[in-house]
Amino acid sequence: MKNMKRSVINLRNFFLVLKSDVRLLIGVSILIVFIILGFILCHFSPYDPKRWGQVPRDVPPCWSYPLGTTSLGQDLFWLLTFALQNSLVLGITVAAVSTFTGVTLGLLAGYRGGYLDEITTFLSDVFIAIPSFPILVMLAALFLGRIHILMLALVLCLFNWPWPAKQVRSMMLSLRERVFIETAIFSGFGTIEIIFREIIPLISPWIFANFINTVLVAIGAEAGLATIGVSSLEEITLGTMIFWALRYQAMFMGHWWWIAVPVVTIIVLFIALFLIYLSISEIFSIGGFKK
Amino acid sequence: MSENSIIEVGDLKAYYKTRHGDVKAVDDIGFFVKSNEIFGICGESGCGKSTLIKVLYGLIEPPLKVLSGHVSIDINDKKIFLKYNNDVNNIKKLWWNEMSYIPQSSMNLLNPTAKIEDQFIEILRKVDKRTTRGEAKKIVQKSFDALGLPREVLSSYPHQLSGGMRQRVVISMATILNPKIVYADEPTTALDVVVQRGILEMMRELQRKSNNTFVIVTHDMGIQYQISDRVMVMYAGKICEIGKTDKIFQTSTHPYTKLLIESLPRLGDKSERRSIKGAPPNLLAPPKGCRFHIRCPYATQECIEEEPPLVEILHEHYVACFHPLG
Amino acid sequence: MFSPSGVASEVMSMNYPLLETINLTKVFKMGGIFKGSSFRAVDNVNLKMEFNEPIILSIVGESGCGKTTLARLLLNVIQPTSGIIKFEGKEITKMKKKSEILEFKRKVQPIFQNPFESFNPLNTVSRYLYASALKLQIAKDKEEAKEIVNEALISVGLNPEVLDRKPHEFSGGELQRISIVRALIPKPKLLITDEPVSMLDASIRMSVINLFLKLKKESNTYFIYITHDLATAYYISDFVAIMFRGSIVEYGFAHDVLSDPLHPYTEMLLNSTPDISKKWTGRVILSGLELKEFESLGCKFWRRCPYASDKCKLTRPEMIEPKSNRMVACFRYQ
Amino acid sequence: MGDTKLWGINSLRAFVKYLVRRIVLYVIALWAGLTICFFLPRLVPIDPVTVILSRVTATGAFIDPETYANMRKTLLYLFGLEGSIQEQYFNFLSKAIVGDFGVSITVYPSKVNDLIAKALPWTIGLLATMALISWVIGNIVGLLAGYYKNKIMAKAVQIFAIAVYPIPYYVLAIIFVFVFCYLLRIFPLFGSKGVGFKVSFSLDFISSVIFHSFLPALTLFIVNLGWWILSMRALTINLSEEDYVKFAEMRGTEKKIILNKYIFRNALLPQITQLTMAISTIFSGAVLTEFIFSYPGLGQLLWMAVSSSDIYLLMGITSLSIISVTTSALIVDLVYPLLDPRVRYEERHV
Repeated sequence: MKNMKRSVINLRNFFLVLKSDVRLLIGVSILIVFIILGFILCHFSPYDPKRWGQVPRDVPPCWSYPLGTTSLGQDLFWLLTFALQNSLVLGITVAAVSTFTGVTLGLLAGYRGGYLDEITTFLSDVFIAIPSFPILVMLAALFLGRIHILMLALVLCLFNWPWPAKQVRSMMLSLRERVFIETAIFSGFGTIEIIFREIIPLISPWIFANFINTVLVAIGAEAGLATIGVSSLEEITLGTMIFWALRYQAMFMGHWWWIAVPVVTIIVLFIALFLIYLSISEIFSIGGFKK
Repeated sequence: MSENSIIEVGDLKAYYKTRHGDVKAVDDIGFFVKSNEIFGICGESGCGKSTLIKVLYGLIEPPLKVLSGHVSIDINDKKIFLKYNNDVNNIKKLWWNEMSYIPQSSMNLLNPTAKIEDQFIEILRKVDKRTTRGEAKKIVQKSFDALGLPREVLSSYPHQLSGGMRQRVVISMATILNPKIVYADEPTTALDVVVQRGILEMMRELQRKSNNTFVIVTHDMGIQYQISDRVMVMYAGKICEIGKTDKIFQTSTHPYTKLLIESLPRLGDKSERRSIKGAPPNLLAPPKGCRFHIRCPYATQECIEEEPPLVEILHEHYVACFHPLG
Repeated sequence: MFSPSGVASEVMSMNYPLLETINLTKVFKMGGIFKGSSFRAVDNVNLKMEFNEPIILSIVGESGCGKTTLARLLLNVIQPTSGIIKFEGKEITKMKKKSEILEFKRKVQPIFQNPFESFNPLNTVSRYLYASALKLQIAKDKEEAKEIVNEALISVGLNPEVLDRKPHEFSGGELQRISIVRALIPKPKLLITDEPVSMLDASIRMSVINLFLKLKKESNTYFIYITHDLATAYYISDFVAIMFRGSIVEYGFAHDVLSDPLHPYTEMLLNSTPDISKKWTGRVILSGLELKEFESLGCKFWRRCPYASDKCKLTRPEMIEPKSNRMVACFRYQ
Repeated sequence: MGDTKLWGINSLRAFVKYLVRRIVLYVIALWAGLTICFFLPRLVPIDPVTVILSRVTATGAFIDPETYANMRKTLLYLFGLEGSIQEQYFNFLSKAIVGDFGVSITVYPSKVNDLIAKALPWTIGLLATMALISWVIGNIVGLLAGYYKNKIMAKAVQIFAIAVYPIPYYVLAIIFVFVFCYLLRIFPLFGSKGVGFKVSFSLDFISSVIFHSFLPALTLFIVNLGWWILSMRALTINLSEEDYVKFAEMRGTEKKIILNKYIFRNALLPQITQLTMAISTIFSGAVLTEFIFSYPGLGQLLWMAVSSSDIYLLMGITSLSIISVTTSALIVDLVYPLLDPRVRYEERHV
């Protein structure tokens, strides 16, 4: 009861919750900074960050190049804004598509039952049991580091829908048995109205938390692939920034800033996302979390 | 106060500190419990009865706060006098050896991953660390036999037991060390009627055998009628009436008690029963004067302005009312 | 009480009982790791409510006797494993047309045990009250709905201001009254109430019970009152059915059953009720074998029955009528 | 007690059903994984036979057409590319089950199994030890941090766990390389064995292995630790609110006993389930960590396969990963019911 009272997401409540939870406040602020960097500031880039030799090589952080430059003559600051944009777009796309698919399937399976339920449950169990990473590596490797980023997103979606499907299904099953659903039925509401107005609002905090977690997982997976050189290396992402830095031995040539920029960004971004995830889960007392 | 009292409470004030202010759950009350009796505390939800025995047992956790009060507990002719603000931790020394607590029956009071016998052994070792498994088992078996519980329960895990059996196990846990005082907070709520009767009878038998004191809190007037020797009726954080059970149910003198008992339907009697009009007050801001005056048909100006004190109107019959009913 | 559709159906269904169940059975399968085991929550239940004058039928039983499952079956929110439920002569599980389902919801309404669980905590109660007026086509437009809702609120002593509140802003008693108001808006023929007062305080319990009696008299509403409390059942009901482990073991006029029980289980229940008019005498035998009672071949009560014979262990007793208007499932009366 | 057995049989039957369902799931997941493994490379237009033959002709040696055709035939056989796609598929499956993944392209004609067999002990040694150690320590620390959640130390632990857990393995690995190998120069950067060491049971060898695998182990340990602390802490906090813990506290039970018998024991089972779910993540994390530290395990091998497009090696490693992850998850799931009294003991209801 007490928890359910609080599980209304609307703007006013959101700000109230934001004020009351320091972790959420920190997480959201960091995320907003990154979103500004990646989606607004990048449009002000004086040069195409993909092109080499636009700026002097190997300059450590200074006034004119706040984050330094690479051995290829790229400005790390502007490079980072583009990397953030691509990584966030990838993460958000994967999270949106797989959360949407998973939630829809879970709702249908939980409400309708029958064969649809059996199939969804079984498929999601199978997909959860198959380790995704080796398959991702193999697929990406076959494309010799030129896999299209959309293709990568698609495959990541394939491995990220089962979890929300499974969870939403079981939440649906227990909510369906709740007495207030019967009140709604006998007040004359139809199935669609009941799902959208009675059930989804109650599971929306979970959906949101899962969305945030999937953003984290997707960005992390791409960066992992990039680290061993099998992502789409021509695109600028946080992962490919690490790859090129490693490839050009940035660390051992003393160009520590080149590797530090993407590494620190990934850490801060992930901690921010995780803080949001954790505090939402705790505020709405959603048990258990996963990597 | 009475000569053979085992618990004497005075000036007890226990509030819940909340964002909206203090919930005055127990507000300046005093009473005594005699040794060798079943003392019932009843009242509607939110009248402070559960808070009261939590405080008596020393379970005081935020937001609950005891503002004032003292209790003296008379165990084996040793008087222990405690002031709540300072000596709460001294109460804890009495836990389970001298006084125990039976919480509201729930399917979940026993450790799911330990056998029942191990949970008993743990309690017995609390008193004497050197108790061997064999000795402990013998003691528990003896007490199970006396209570008529099957011995095979001991080698079971809680999930193998029915709800009623679990609560019986809990009660035997609370009495295995032979404490002088046993508190019970709604010990049979959520159990079936037949099981409820069995458990209540088991508690009464235990009390009669060992001559200790049971303090039983329950909202169910029927249960109080069946098993308590004396009853205390509470309303909105205050005591209305204390007296012998039969007396209270036959000729209650406080209007609240009277109206409450009159409202209860009885088997074999179809005459009209009426609820007391209105609802219990909000304990964040209880009314001045008698807390029942808003719902009381006999209220006068005096009741609105002044708080009636708890007085002994007959031998061992206490009432807090300016206009006690004959 | 003037509703054209109500009159029409009344005329049409005079030959039928209002509500009838025939061999109604519901089997639940256990989930989790114990997938595969199952138990009969409702076992071969036959009930009949005649369409003469309004009555209150109490279904009395302990927790786990299947009374809530029975209520949910009668409300058509879960499907029976086998058996038939007829409301006004129509099988409710076979209703497919939207108009039929709508008609059913207008005539049969539920009231649940815990008012705080009866409403979605995120929404104001007005959502359900207005919907009951508009979606069930009682009111033509919002204006009329508002009128109906306000009127209904006032009739149970509530201020229409409460409409904008959310469930947690009410006390239990108030919210239960809201849930009764909601059920009354379509002016139903039959109210199925599942332990409607067990969560309420003793001092206000009777106001709800008396409201039911008033509705029965003034609005010709039939009631199924499901409870574990024999005293309120005695007070309110015309007929009583005693339910034990999924089956009905005794049925008859409330006064007859509760003052002169035939079935040993009814007797035991009566003796165990903490009634304030009579002190307990003797002792009860407790078994710990409750769950196994669902699986008995013979009478489900034989393990605890003082009169049990070998026959009881092996054969399930049928409902018989040893006296007029009395039904009991026990071999002692054959 | 004639029919108490009824429940026993019922729950036993249910338990068998659970086992069957779990094993069927295992077989299907395995099959699906291997099938993906088989078909993915065939969707990409790279012909391994041509790659090898072109490598041979590139050396300038003259090969007469007949030899060339023979070589081609042999290679087709070795790579399992003979016959129709169905034949190839069944051939692949039947070989994969016994652990035969064909021949490597890069280090032709080494068998993929041999390469994997050399790398695997390193990975398993590192991964299994670290997964277990961090699980044990994380559970203990998490338990204490959860039970004494208001103490300063507990809060510090919580902040540490929150900060560490979301960091990907490879990122932490990079940081460690930077700090220990570049800044402090304490640890070597390449390989687990010093150059010239041969596998033996000498003290030198063992100390060298420990020395070289210290950083990868530390990486795995720390990231996993964060995760186990967080989930154990959350579990502990939830369990502390359980009625049976509250009831034990009301009895004046010693804290030590409450922590051990009431909370830890009951938290262990869900933590074991968590372990099943984490195996896959830990595995991929370990592979990436090995790659960063040039540790001679599967990670290194995988990188070799990736950088030289050695499809067969890649397929071998992927298949093996799928087999080992699904199998270890299966084992944990099968052991789990044996640890839970609610499953181990039949329903009795007395």
